[in-house]
Amino acid sequence: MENLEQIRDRLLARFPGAEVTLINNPGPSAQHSLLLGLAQAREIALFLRDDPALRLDYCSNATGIDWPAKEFTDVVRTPVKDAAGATLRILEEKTKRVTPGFLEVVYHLYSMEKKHGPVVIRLRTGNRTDQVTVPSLTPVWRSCDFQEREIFDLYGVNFEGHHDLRRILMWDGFKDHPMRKDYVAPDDYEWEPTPHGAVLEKAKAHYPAPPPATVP
Amino acid sequence: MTDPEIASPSAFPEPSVLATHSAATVRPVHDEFHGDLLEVSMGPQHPSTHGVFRMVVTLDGEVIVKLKPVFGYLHRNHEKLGENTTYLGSMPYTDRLDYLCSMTNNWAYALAVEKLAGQPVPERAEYVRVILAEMTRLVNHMCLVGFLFNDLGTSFTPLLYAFREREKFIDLFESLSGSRMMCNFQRFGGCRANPSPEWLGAVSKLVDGFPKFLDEYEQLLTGNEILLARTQGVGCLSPELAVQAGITGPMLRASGVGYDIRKADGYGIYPRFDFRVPIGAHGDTYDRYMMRILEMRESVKILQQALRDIPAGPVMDPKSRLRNFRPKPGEAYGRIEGPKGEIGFYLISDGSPNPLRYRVRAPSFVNLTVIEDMCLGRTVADSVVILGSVDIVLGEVDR
Amino acid sequence: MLGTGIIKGLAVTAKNFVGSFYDPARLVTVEYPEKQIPIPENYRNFPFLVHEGDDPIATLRCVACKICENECPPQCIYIVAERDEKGKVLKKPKIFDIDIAVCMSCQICVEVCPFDAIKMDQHFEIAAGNRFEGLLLHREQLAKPNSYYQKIHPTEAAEVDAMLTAMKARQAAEKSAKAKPAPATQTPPPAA
Amino acid sequence: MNAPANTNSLLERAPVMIRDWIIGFFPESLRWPVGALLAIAAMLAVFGLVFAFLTLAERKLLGRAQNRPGPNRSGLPFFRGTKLFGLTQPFADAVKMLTKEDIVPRAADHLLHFLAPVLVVAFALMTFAVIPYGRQLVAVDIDAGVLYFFAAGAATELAIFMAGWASHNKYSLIGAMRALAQLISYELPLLLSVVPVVMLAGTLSPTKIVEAQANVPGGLIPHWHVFTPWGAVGFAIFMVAALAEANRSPFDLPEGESELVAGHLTEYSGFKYALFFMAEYFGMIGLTGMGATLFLGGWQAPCAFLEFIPSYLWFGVKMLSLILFMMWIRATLLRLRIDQLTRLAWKFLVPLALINLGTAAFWSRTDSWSGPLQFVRWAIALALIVVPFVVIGRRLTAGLAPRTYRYAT
Amino acid sequence: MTAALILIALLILGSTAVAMSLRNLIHSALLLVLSWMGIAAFYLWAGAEFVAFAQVLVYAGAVSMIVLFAVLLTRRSRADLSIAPASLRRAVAGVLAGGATAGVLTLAVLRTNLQIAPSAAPTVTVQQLGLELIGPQVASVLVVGVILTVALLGAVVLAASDRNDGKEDAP
Repeated sequence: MENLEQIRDRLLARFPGAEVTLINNPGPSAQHSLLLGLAQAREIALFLRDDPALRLDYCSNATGIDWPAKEFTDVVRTPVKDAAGATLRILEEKTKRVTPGFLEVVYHLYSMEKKHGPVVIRLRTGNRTDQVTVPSLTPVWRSCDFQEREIFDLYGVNFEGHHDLRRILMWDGFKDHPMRKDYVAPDDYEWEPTPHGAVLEKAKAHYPAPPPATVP
Repeated sequence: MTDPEIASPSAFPEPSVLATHSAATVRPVHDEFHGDLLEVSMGPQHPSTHGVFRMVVTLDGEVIVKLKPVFGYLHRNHEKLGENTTYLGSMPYTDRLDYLCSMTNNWAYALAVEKLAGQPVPERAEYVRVILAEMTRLVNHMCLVGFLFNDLGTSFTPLLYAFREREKFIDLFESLSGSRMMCNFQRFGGCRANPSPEWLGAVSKLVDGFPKFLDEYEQLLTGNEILLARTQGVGCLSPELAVQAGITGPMLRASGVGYDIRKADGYGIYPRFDFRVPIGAHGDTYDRYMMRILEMRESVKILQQALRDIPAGPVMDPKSRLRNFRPKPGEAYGRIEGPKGEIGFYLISDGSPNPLRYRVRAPSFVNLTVIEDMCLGRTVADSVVILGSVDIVLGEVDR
Repeated sequence: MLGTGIIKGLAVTAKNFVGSFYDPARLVTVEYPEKQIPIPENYRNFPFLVHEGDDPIATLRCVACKICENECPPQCIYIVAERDEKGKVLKKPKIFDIDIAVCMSCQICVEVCPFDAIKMDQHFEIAAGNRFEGLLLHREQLAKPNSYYQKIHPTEAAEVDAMLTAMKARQAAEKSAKAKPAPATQTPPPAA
Repeated sequence: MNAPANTNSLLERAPVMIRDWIIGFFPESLRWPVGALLAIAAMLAVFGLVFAFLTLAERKLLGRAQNRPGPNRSGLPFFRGTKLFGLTQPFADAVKMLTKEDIVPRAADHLLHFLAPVLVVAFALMTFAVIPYGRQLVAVDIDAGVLYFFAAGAATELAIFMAGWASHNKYSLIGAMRALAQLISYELPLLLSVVPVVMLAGTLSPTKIVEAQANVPGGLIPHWHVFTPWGAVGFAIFMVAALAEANRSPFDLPEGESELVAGHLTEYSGFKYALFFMAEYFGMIGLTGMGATLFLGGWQAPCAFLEFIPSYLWFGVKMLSLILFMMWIRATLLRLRIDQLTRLAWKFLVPLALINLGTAAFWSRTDSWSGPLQFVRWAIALALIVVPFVVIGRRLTAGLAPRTYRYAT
Repeated sequence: MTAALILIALLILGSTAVAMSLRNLIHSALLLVLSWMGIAAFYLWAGAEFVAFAQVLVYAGAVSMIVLFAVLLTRRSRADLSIAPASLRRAVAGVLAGGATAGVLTLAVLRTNLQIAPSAAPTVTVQQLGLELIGPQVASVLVVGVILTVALLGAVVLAASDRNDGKEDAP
């Protein structure tokens, strides 16, 4: 199979307006991935599936990832020197930089026909609050049907073009998206006086008085 | 005895234009002659759904018009747990995914972490992993075939024969790893304990006696006319739809697509063994049953070769770390050919002891996508058999 | 010809029916309370604390380092270290609770314990009357003698004892070597 | 009754002597009703016990076929430690069934819900009246006994419909409909397989049919109908149809637990459920009893010199062997789907039964052939049986055969 | 003997009367079956065993099923249950029809000379019955056979024509 750069160049040649950038994977597994712009994501996916050289006809895995907004404080130290060159004091400027958070969907594509390895494509949403729509790839690979519904259920990514987007694991009346990093678990613990700290405090807070000691 | 022209499911939906999929195959529902359709909910408390799985079935008489799978009753957010515990802490939880094949779940997770951290594995550990994986494949296929015949209406006889054999394998797992089903045996860089020669001897004796059990089992069932009638031509799945819907494992090979990750990826030391991958031609329930039987025979061959030339030596890589194991930032997707299909782990590490993202690609979850396509036009009794042949385990589907 | 498959199937059930009277392989049920299957040596159920001497609490090997409490996936171990009157931490656990309702006997605590203080038991008939206090085992119920450990896990216990005696000998040798030139310094606890 | 001489051994006449001795105490006018009551009491006692131990035999046989010992834990109430190989298991089950709460759904039709199990057991018991258990041991010797037997059998459908309808439950209605379809479609092969026997025995009375199968004094080969070509086919069809009428293994569709929970029995619990269970066993006993009478020579001994064993024991052995065969089938076979079940009846059993009429007619016409013609006669009869069996069998299982598989490259 | 006859007659008439008065269709259908059983008892009383068991087999076994299935499958929507308002014309027509049939029946009963059957009715064995049917009565048997087959074929044609509008065939 041709490596990722060649695929990216072919895609850029094929779809001039598309944004296809290569995301490097620092880990030893060296499974780099292609970030696709949302506008032509589905055409690119169809091309990847039907291209005679690639024939990526099997989407093994669709995963949702939550990248919360990160705060960086860059510290710039500028030494202030007096006339004789001795450093009087160091001036520190802390600049707070916040990278915007986003939700990401990763697809691992394989070819059953040519039996060659994973091509990883990533789709990113605008942000984590209102722009959470991503074109659904279920019309291209039907194996993403249930997995996209699970991402919608646990992450809140809205898949446009999915034929039956409902919650799949949580019950329909559930409001929140449990797999997000900023998800707060509901405080409806039964009274479980396990010795361990966290559960104990939460249970005590919930039930001030412990239940009457049960006769053993 | 089946009438080929019995209401066989209409032409397989053209996969590419999916939007019209659900409308195309459902017949006009409420026209005059049909009378009122009966909506029956099979499950989650139902004798033949394997665990808490529910199918909302709309019946016209006995024929299924619409079938919606509903699950999530066993959802305990396994992946959020994975993000809150260390890499080692998640290993015992992988036993609880597909609780019939804990060894292959452990191996898939260990493989993914080793790919993530670039951790080498000693030679003997690779052989032990292949032996345990193939033993698990035998155990799982025996369970599947037993449960399938229970759905077909035998009074537990084939199930108890299969479980009699499974017990022998489970006892070997217990004498090696300490627990029958929750083995928690693989670590990142090898196995937790070194199997003793007596243990390996017991395995080879059991494996050599296994084909005799299979022959008796096939004599009991494979030629049985009622089985042929109940399963041939029932729940057909076309190869195109199977590939399109991401079906993997024996169910895919029953439809005629010869894709086996042991051959395709060649992970571990599978390229060293010569074994064949059986393929079906019709993709119906009978083919899926025969796939499991033939795969069991192939697994016996692999086991015999692995047991013959397993080297001595350590089973744990000396540089592997149990506690505060911090792989370098990066991501990795490791997958193996589990008994039910491709089971894969997608891990993203940011250098901390807990993974940033811990994703499990469960074969039963994806294999359920086509349950409605197979059941349309069949009767209620068939839908139970088709569900049985898909071989789902709810621990893995709901995670 | 129609029916031959059914007849072959009937033959198999008949063979099993007849076989169950004379062939032990064809009658596999073990009638539990009367007859019991011998437990394999590696079998593990719930953890217990090993103590060497005769007084269980004093001679516990556990030094309350809380490594097992951190590593335990379902976090069912709860340790509070002993403090002497001045508040200095002693190397003894004042409270060592394991909630065996939560424990899934995954044996990770045994692997990560640097002092071989906690091992897996093989006693599985432990039904209790009450779901909370009944299944919360305290230090006293958990402590079992090293001889019991040698009885249930012979090979493993032998290795552990050999390793421990070797280490004690090495420590004694270092101490005696150090004792002559300079006052003995506390050798660091053996590395993990 | 052309009973040969040496049947007056004590054991043989014992039941009849006891009855006459008891009747002797009553005045003439009361003789008949007391005799009838006595017969009823005897039958209920015997078949009650046979039912109890049949349930135990079924669970033991099923267990042993599945490499497990079957029930062996129930002991006696006051002797703690005794283990009686499960012999008291049926009584333990009976007590359990009696003490279980009997739930009737509120929306159910209370009268019919109560009446259904009663009628099912009543009709099943009525069929016992005409089966000849021994030389003079038949409760009511009616001239059209066989017809009475199938009339009572056919009435059970009514009761099953009542059970399904009165439970006011979606599942039990579908289950009841399935049960009716099955019973009606299998009544025809059942009756058609009996017609040749009646035709050749020339009578509808079971006792005369058994006597038609008497063995020639000194002869070694039993003259049972099953040893004639048309008899063997008739017996096979009768047994398959009997399995379906009694809702037994390959045809236990109504209570197909893997699909519609428990069919028309869903809303029954406690003793009413036990009644349905008992009716199934009585049905099985009745059908196998009539099968033995029609085809296996009822209470006839296989050959003349074995006649010192009492006739009712022969009947018992034949009936129990057929019942054990039914249990053996239950331990092995899978369940058929509703459309395959009805197709098997209409497209396979009925045609074969009709052709069997032809063979029986041919057989009776060519009675006078002798010497080499006997072989020709047997050859033609066998051809008349095997050819349609193979042709219809092949058409029935068109396209169904074990397959061979290829391997991926 | 006459006591049994009266009892049987009461059973038959009573069950049919109650059957007509009940609102619940299923109950009345089952009571109808009871009346057929009564007729079978009458035959038994008259000594004709064969006809009695044939009656039970045919009526209680099969015809009752057809009646019950008919009751179940007819679409009993609320609309057609309301009986049209009582009008004089309908009442007169009812009385006339009732009167005519009653007249014919009483005429037939009076014209036949009823002798009380001798105590033991001649027991007709099934064999004689069979020979009678095949011998002199063979014409009537053939006619009945033809009628039955025609009815059967009609049912099949009727069922087939309903079925193939839009659906292949139900399993």
